[in-house]
Amino acid sequence: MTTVRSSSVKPKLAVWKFASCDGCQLTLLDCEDELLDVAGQVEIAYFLEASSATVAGPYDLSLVEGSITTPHDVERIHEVREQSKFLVTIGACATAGGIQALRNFTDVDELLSIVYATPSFLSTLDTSTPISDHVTVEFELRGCPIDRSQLLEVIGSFLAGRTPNVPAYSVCIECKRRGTTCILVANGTPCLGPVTHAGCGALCPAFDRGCYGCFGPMETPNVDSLVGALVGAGMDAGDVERVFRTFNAWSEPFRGAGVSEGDP
Amino acid sequence: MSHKARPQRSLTTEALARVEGEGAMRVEIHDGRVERVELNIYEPPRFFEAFLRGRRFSEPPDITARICGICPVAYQMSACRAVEDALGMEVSGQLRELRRLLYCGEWIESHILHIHFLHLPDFFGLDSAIELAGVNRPAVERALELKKIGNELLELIGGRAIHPINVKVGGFYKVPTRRRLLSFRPVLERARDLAAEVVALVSGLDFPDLQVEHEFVALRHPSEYAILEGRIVSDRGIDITEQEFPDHFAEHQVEHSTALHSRVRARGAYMVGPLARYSLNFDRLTPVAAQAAAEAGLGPECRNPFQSIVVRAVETLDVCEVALGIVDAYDEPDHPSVEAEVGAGVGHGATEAPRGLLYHRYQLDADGLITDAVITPPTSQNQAAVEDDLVRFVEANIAEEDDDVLRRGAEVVIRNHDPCISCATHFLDLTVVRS
Amino acid sequence: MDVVLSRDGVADLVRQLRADGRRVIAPVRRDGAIRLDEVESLDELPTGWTDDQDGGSYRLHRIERPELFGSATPAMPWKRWVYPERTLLMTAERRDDGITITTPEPEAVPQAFFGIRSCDVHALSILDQVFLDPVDPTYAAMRRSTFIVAVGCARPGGTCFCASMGTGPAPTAGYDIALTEICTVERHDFYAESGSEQGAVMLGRLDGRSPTDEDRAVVSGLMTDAADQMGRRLDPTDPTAARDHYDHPRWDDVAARCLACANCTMVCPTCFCSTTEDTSDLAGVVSRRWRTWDSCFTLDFSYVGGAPARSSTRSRYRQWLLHKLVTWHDQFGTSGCVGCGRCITWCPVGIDLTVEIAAIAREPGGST
Amino acid sequence: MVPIAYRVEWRRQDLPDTVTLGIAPVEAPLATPTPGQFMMVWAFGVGEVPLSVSGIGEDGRLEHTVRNVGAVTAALSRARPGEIVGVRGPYGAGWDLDRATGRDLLIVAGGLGLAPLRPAMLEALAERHRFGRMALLVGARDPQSLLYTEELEQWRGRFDIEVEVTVDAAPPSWRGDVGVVTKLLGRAPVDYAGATAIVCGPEVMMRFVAIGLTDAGVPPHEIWLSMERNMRCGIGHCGHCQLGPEFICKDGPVLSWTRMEKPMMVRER
Ligand SMILES: Cc1cc2nc3c(=O)[nH]c(=O)nc-3n(C[C@H](O)[C@H](O)[C@H](O)COP(=O)(O)OP(=O)(O)OC[C@H]3O[C@@H](n4cnc5c(N)ncnc54)[C@H](O)[C@@H]3O)c2cc1C
Ligand code: SF4
Ligand code: SF4
Ligand code: SF4
Repeated sequence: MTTVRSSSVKPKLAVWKFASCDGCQLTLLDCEDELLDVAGQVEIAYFLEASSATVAGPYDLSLVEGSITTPHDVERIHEVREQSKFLVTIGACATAGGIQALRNFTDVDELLSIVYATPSFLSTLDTSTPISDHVTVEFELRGCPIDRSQLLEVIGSFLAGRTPNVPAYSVCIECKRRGTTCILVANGTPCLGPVTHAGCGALCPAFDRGCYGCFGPMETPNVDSLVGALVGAGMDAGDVERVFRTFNAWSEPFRGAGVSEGDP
Repeated sequence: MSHKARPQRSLTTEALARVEGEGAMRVEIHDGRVERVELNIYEPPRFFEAFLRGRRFSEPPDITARICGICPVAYQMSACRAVEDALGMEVSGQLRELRRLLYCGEWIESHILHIHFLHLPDFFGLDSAIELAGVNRPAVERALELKKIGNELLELIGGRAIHPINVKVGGFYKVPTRRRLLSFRPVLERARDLAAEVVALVSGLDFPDLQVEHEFVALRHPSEYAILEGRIVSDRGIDITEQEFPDHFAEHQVEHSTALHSRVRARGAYMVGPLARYSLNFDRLTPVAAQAAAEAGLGPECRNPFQSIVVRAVETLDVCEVALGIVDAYDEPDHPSVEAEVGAGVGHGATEAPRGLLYHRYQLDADGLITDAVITPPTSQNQAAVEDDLVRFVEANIAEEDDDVLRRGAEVVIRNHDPCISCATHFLDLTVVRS
Repeated sequence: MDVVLSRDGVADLVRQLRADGRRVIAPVRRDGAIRLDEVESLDELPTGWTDDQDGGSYRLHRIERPELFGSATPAMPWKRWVYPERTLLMTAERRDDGITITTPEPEAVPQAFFGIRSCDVHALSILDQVFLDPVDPTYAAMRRSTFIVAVGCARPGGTCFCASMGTGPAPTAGYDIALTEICTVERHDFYAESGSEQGAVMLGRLDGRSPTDEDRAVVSGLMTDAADQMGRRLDPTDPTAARDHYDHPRWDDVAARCLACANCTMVCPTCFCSTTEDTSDLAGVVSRRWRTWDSCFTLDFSYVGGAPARSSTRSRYRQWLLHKLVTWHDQFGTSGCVGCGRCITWCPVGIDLTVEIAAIAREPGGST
Repeated sequence: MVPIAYRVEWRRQDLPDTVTLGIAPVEAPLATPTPGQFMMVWAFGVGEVPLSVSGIGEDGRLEHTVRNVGAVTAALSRARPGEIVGVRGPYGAGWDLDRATGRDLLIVAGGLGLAPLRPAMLEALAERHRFGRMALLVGARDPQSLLYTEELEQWRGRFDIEVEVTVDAAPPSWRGDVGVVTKLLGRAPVDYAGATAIVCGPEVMMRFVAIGLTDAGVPPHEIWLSMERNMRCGIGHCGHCQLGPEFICKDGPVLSWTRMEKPMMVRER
């Protein structure tokens, strides 16, 4: 990435929203200690959650939250792409389709009829898909929600022209750096840490809870092998399928995870 | 969009800023009368209620948190309480207190965000808190500090501020030590002082004269300013248990929005949120908050939506007080959670999200799998009331020729309500058509 | 200097170490495991607990006698107190006239490793070879300020194999004081030996009695028994035999099970690999450089010329195992493995290096 | 592990993606590197990378030829005269020219591999009498990606060294050789059994060159390769650069084919 900082013009930042819970954009507002600094270093040109004022594109850095679920979204994401020099997707919705991608496993008409009396009023696609399925993406930041320091690292590294320090290895590495005792080994608590992308700082195990995969798959996930250990820890086939089918359900190999014939 | 001297005027806002989530509004004016107002929520449907079918009873707290990143704890709490109701579990004592404490964190964070980032800039005719920092930096710095404390409280109990990981049906995965909570006391004291300053700041604002007549609905608890539980009451005589909610309230779909609208079966539009909560529970405020409300010029009832900013500030102060009380009385429970006994059942749970009443209902089968789920968020409950307010606002300002002025005003009306669009589970652009 | 100390005597040792201004790191029972933490008194040690360790499994249970050191190796190794998981290397600040670079003074809180097993003491001497030539200032400072109270292992764990690695169970070098706990129906005391000048001085400050021949016999009996009770064994000829078996089919077999989660490298007391990270403030005025623990199981580790040199899990597991057991000898003249068994216990799927190296050494398919 | 400040004195754009920087110490210089050694070069706020020394000047001055392949090399490539970069080193074992004294000297470069060979080349030419016959064989992708073209011309003009250049692909106007550098091996007018070869280039190229040289009769212990691996520290602490038993940073980067043959013949070592 090339640095965009120059002495006179501040780079323009835009924040876009598609189907999502708003939590990832809120993460930016949650950077209480740094928010005014961020505003000092970049021009917040488009960020509806924070400001009614908007500045026309092109934008140097676009943060995109949310997944593509409507025909209108498909058009809009291409417009966003055209106006953005550097596009970063933020969160599980934008990088993996989010929880709403559970629709991809079922019949959308049925879902509509469960929730709405007159589904025909609504315009929606059969699938919820990540941004990278539609346009080129410069960087994907994972998590449901994203981690505050990682977001700052992405913005900071963009300004510095550095590759962000956002490693793609397992949650286990962070878990051990944090000094947490492995709860899968010491307690038999099912944990997705070994196949999950680092970034949260191994939060759940530090709270005596198995990781539930909210950062999605790590760089080389061996889901089949972990499933054996999960079954050993007492999960049944239904549990295994459900635990992988949450916020990153549509990303491979979580998508196909399950207990196969040969498993114990 | 805006033309001079035309028989028909149309006013559109493409996307409504500074509400969490996005939506659009359409107003039609014919012969100087407001014919129609539609709050068009175009948040794409995310089908939570459908996805919940077939999931285990333990999953709603994590899954429904993802409905709204602004008030995930509210979703987690309503979900937990509904499932626990279905399974006949009781979560009491210190575990209940810890839940309230966690909820206090979310109220502080969410209220301060709403007051300073979304609402306050309107009073100064500004576009954002960042701009506000230009004219009143101390106020924004104070807000950031207070908001951060809210987030820290969320992290302390919940593990993280957005989508906390430490909440489960039955309680928590891990509870903090007494030492750890007490070490947070000075921070909460600081929050209380800051919250008092916020009350002072917002009570000095100029409020346009507007009184709403909607039926107010909120939770009410025998001894607390209800957050986590209580009976569902209204100023027109509703006084029911959570379990009776479906008998009295109904959601229905409107063509212009992906958010379902909720109405009182007997009457129609009603209102939840700070104004309703405050007016129904004024007598339950902590003495410090009650005093501050009085000094801020609020009576026991508040029906001016602009003044909701003051109510939020008072509520923020109140939860700081409540949190201090919880911390002082904290005793580490022996078990971080109550064990669930799986079985079939139907359960209801209602709690007070920062934006108002949030109701969940789950039906479980014998294996503890969900067969049906219903979620009624505050936004869908207020939708009809917001539209009513908009009609009245536009009617009162019909002489205003400048569409931009009108548009800004209408947006303010909407922000008074703080409709959290993304949380309209099932779900803004302003168009004014004049003729 | 050899003395026999009572439990109170050992409690006094903790007190004396603390009186000297040392933080005392010792095994404690927390989160369902015996792990390491700073303690204020001997009472915080896990009296009457032991562990059942096996591939991918660790459980604690009570034992009848009030043993202080009744468990085997603690969950995480001691390395973080000499080689912290994250270290600030430097801070750089951009000024009008250029860039100023400052290095933090290495932190060297005087400390004591209390109750460190022989395998872990050996692991420290292996880290010394890595970090003292050339010198890593942080490591050197922390290591120098560490007082070692080693403990002879009377109850080896289910995954231990120090006996076959020649690193235990009795401490032989590298300690200031070595204790052996004698806990029977009749007696509960500790045989203490000094291994250095400062160790002898310390023992002199404690209230102990001179050991008898019987005491000596009991201690040597305990250690012989322990050596026989090792849960695992690694045949010393296996690593040599496996040396050139790069294409053994067993690598594929283990790769199918290996999660590449890196737990083994994180819990290994000798794994020393690290990476560096540069961070900067938003204004681009201050930049910091950090060193953090890394693992050869990550893809970034071997990134060169546009791709990881070791992209398959097979090649990464092979790198780890062959480095640990084979090429370490070429580099440092010793094995990189001390037989503590942590990588076996703490591997979520229980991959056992003693089994893997045996298969690669002996099963057909090894020749290339 | 802490760099000291060097100021960029000059910058030369060699190729579209490659520049050479001339840098000088702001205060006391680091030890003078020997040909083949490398430095860890740091760009403020971006990171640090190993770079071979491509020129050794007076008063601690250094030259580095940098190809822009990622964040740090991009930042360094952008550095203008006057800017500060951080440097530490020198590290590793360089070319052992003393060993080659009295022998024929064969220098084989592929692409950017010419950079670390340049100081060796200059030293050998400066003390030309120490060596027997000398040949420089250079391979590049195409004529446009040849490094140090002016110097190549100069060297080509000398009678005491044979310079051969080949490119993988060439326009019709190209008058030189076309094909991989191994093609040139047999043509170099040296006594292979009595020659020392120093080689740098992409790993595959070095493997084929080493095999070709062995076939031509150069003893394996007289074939020297400059290896490249990921490096975070340069002093054998970070572990990243290991290739078999070698720490490329301290045992290398220059290593003999005797030591490299085995590891280089195994995939993903
Ligand atoms: C001993 C040695 C001498 C070298 N000499 C030179 C030289 O004279 N000129 C020159 O241009 N390059 C040289 N390199 C390669 C140079 O170090 C890498 O290109 C550089 O590290 C890439 O870093 P980056 O931040 O620019 O790119 P990154 O964004 O980190 O990555 C870009 C690419 O470079 C590779 N890379 C990343 N880190 C390293 C690393 N530490 N070592 C090797 N490759 C890496 C990756 O495979 C990646 O594809 C040398 C490498 C070594 C080991
Ligand atoms: S607790 Fe989970 S994340 Fe931590 S080491 Fe164990 S398996 Fe990995
Ligand atoms: S441990 Fe797993 S589930 Fe928990 S926050 Fe981290 S990535 Fe998400
Ligand atoms: S390789 Fe395994 S057994 Fe050997 S020292 Fe490391 S963790 Fe212990």
